[in-house]
Amino acid sequence: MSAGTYVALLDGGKREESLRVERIAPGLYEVTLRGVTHRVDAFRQDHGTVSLLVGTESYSVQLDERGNGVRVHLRDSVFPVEILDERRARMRRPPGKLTAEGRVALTARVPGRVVGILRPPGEAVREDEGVLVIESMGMENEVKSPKDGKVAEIGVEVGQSVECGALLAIVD
Amino acid sequence: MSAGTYVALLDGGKREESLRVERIAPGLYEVTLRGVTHRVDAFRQDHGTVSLLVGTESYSVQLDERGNGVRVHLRDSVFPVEILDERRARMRRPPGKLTAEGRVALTARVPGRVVGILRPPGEAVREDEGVLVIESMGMENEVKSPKDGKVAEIGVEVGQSVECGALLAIVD
Amino acid sequence: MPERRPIQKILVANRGEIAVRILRTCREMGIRTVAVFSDADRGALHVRLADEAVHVGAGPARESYLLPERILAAADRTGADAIHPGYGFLSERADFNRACRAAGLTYIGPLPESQEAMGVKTSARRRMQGAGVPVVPGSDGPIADEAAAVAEAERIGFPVMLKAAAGGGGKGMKRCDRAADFPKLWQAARRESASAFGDDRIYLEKFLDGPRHVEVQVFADEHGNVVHMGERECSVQRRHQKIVEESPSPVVDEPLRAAMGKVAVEAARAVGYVGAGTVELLVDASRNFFFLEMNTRLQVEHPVTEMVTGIDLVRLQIEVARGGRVPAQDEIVRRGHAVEVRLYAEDPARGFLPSPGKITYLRIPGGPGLRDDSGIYAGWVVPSHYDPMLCRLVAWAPTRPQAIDRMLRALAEVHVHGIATNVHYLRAVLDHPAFRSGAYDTGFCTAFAKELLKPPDPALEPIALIAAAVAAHRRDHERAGEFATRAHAPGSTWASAGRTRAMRGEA
Amino acid sequence: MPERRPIQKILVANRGEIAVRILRTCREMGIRTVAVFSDADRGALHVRLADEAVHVGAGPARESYLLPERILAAADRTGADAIHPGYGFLSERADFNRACRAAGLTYIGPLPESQEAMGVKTSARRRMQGAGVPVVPGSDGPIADEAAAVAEAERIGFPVMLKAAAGGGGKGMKRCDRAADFPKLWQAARRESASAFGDDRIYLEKFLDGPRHVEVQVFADEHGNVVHMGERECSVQRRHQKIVEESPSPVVDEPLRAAMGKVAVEAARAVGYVGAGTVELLVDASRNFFFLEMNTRLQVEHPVTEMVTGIDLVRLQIEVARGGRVPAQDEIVRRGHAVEVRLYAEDPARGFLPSPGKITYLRIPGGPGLRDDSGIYAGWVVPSHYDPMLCRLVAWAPTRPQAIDRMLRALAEVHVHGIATNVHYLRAVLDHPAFRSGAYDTGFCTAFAKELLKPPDPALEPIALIAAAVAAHRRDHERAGEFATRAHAPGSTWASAGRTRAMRGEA
Repeated sequence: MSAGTYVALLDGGKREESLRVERIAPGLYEVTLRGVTHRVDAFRQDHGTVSLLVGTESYSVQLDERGNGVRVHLRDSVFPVEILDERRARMRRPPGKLTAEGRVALTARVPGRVVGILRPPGEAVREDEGVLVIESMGMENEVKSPKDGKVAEIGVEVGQSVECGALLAIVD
Repeated sequence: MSAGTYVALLDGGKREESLRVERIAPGLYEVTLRGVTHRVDAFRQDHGTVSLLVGTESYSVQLDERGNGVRVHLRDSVFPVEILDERRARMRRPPGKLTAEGRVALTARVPGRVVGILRPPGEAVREDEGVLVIESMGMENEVKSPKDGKVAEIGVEVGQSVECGALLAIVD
Repeated sequence: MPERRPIQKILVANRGEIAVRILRTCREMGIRTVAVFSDADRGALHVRLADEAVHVGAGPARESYLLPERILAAADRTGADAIHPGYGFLSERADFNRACRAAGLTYIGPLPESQEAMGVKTSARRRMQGAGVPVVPGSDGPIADEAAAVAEAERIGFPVMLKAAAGGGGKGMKRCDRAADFPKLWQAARRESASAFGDDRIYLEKFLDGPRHVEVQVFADEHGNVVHMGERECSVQRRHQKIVEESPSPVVDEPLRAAMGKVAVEAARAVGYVGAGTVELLVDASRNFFFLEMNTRLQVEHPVTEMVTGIDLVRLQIEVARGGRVPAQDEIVRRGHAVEVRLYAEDPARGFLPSPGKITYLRIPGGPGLRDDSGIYAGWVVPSHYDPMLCRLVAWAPTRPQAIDRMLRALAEVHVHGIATNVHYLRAVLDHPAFRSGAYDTGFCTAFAKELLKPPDPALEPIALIAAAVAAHRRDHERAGEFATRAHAPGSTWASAGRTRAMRGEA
Repeated sequence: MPERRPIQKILVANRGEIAVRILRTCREMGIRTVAVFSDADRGALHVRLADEAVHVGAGPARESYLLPERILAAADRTGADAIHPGYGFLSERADFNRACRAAGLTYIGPLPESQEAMGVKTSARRRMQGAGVPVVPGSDGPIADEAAAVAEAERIGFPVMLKAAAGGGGKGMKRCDRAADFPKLWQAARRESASAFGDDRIYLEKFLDGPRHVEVQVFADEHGNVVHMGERECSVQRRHQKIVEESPSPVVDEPLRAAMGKVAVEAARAVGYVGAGTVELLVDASRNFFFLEMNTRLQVEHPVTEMVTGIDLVRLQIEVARGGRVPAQDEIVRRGHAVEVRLYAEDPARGFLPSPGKITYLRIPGGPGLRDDSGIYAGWVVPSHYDPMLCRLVAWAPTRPQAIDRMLRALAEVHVHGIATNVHYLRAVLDHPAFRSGAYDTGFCTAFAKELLKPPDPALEPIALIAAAVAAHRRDHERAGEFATRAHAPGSTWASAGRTRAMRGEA
């Protein structure tokens, strides 16, 4: 009834797989991956959960969409995948290597309260050393520097509440 | 911050109560009913459930909206209420008495399958006597006539599946 | 325990909560599972909890779950080596049992001969009479036609019970008070029975006024060992459908338990029984008991026994099917009291009309001593084709009053939105003085019908009005757009407006 | 049982799952309840389950739950006649206990003097030494300043444990391997302790390598009766936070249980204890045990003991507070095995970062032998201010392997969407050979850190890709509008397209 070809990016774009999806009837698909065609019966059950029957095998899959990507939860595994349609896949630039170079912003990965500043501005810091301490849910978490360098700026004070994503410090 | 006066219709419109609602702050209200003003803290928790604190008393209330009315579930009680604002309350006609007179349509109150016709067209039927039998969830339910009369028409056949609300028969 | 039949993959020939119940034990035992489903059940919980699932037909049970050939084809396709029938559907069909064995599958249940001996309820009655156990007066066998049935009813004397020869669980069961009503009830009982069991044979039994319905769990292995696990009291019934069960029964003391257990074990022995079975008894006001029937399968209310004995009956079924042994009678130790309720999709306020449809929100409570066996989830569309049971809740406590109070507490926390349930009715049953006293019989629901359908509590009316008015005001307020400019929680219409209330979903 | 203090309304001075746990038993006993809540907890489950609720301050605990005067004002306003402190927060603060009593309230717990004797962990250690019970070497008392602390650490010899004198539950607890790390850990321990208990006093203990952490539940009444209820094994800890607990302990046999029980009862007697308490012991590889501390309150993991003994510890706390008696030692009968896991809002894949936020979908499984104690619901916003525990699940079965398999089954059914949880980590712990064998100690989580954080299973990758691709295709398909014209299920974007599939929410 309809069909499409998709490229799935894995491991942050380091690997890719091609899939052809053909819709046979409502909820029924034929999906070709690595040369094998699977008969798939897909049923969306509740908030983000899909029941998949691939042949007779039953899988309960949770699809957690985040931006362009989707995190696929399946039994004890989580697969971060990005799905592109053919056109977008062709236009895609090869993925660049992500490194911690130049000025790096340290942001709060969790909402909480700043309870300590371990490296004041101007101090040298080594990769993986803590710069600040955030308390969340009664536990302290160090915010670490991703590189060797110098603390250029601290954007918060001890005692201050911070939201997730808040700028905490800059390492040069 | 804002205020309104409402009329609550109870017992299908046989009784009414007037309420004045004043919004003091987000989620905080003063509600006056029967001459008493209650301080109310209202918090919507999940699908249709509201946590109400009236003074210090805590109530978990489920509001099930149906058309103009709302069914308020509270502990072991269910209160069917219709809430009108002042203007609509003034315009409202006095409620008429509902009786089963003239031609009456019998409809399916539950989805299921017709498994028996007890009174074929033309036969006389007394109030509360069964006209058809519907099976749903493995149990049989008689569809009864709300009045003395004659079966004018049967709109379904034995074995037929019916949805909730389907016209089954007309009693004259 | 010598395992003569290795069971590695079980097909569960059932749906809903009992399928879920069985799948859970299989998973705990490391046994692979196959679910079957109809069109109406593609989204059901049992499909997602199984390792494999096979479609077996259309929504109506007679076009799917009641078709032995479809079930066997699914087993063949998936390579299952055993079948668990659950209860209802094909669970008491000796022909299905036999077909499974013929196909080389292990049938988790008794031999077909035992099922036939007990399944034809009347031959079971004759055997019991032979063993000196009193039975309720009734017809000698299923009755062929309506005319013969009326005559038999006249002989026994009205009121009589019409019962499905293949049946159980209240399906196809009707009480008839006078000859004039007989034809209509006869037809209805046959239709219900055919629909539920694929068998429309009906027999008659004298209706006893106000007896208690008490049943004994038995378990037998193929090495000749038969034990009982005490009784379950099942007298709270509406339209012959059990609603509340408990163990121990308030009327059964240790000597009576031993006497009932002895009879139940004899009944099982008399038919060469293997596996889990239940001997149903009627107990009169003088605590005399009569054999009613033996159900050759697991019962809905089996968790009551599990909570009291600590034994997983499904695990034991599988172990016995593998060739294992049942525990010795003195190893079966009872502790405390368990009460079960059946949460149905039905609306007590509308004459208990079934209430299929979509569950829009669900919260089943937990806490100490509480067990939830449900086959539902938020978002599930309860089909109109099957039994309306949504969930079985069991409360355990050291004493009966504590178990009742625990269940009342739990039911007050149940949230099912989108469809109607009997939750308030269940609370009224448990809190009724006759239930609390323990002095109730199968006439309970009829005798107290009015009291069990309580009107709304007038003391709560002001709160209900306040809730409705505040909700109306909030809606007006929202319409007025005051919130529109400062709502910052995406998707929420109950946006918050200040730092300290940032996490409030204020109304 | 003579009831000398009638308790009719209990204020629960806590939040989250423990508040819910206590409220449930109160409701079962017919006792009215008062909840307290901070700004962050207006929508919490404990507020909706209580009869009354009072706001006590801002989100941070030190501005609400840790303020005795706010709690006492709430009790006064609502006319509560008793206080249940739960655990954490004010539960081990003798000053709060004393203030409750001064206000004429029944404090459900020991006398303040017992709390002081045990709360200052070091005086408790001295008493135990006096009674001939070996204790872990450490400082004689809380240490005033950092310089003295470093000196003491050098004397004891590294590695040492820094521990909150007022503490428990891993809060304010740090392991220090060398003097250079001391200042930083000292400050961190003091801050955490101040935040968690409102008390920043720290003491030192020798760090024992690879001991087991086993604790004994004791219960005492004011008539001089003290009993124990057996042990709980709590060696699976990460960052000194217990994750998995079980009873019985795989290393405790009947003689060792009796010896530990005797010591625990003596410890309770030595401080004139009344109510529920826990004596924590360290057990070395030769099964010698050392007194560690006594917690003068309920523990998070108390349901493990409840499942095995059948006793509701909260009910017994209330009965003892009323002047009742504890059962005799020989009336406390243990049955089977219980395993508890703590489901935390944290992301193991991101270094176990806390993961507060909105729970968009929730399904906690049920079934045989499973108990769910949670303080959450679908739609709840988990605050960042408090402990990250969402839910306590306990599995009971006749044997340890069955209890483990039951919990593994249950965890596979847990659905929490919207926030990250440690559910996969918990499964990895339970399924680890070292855990299954029972031969594990407090070094377990560190020793197997890598194995417990499993990479995705490559065998499942094709399925994950198929699921993602089908979802993408469905989205494209919807965008193309093909569904728009024939969707007939309002609100559903997964509309169905034929009669037989009318109830399918097809993808």
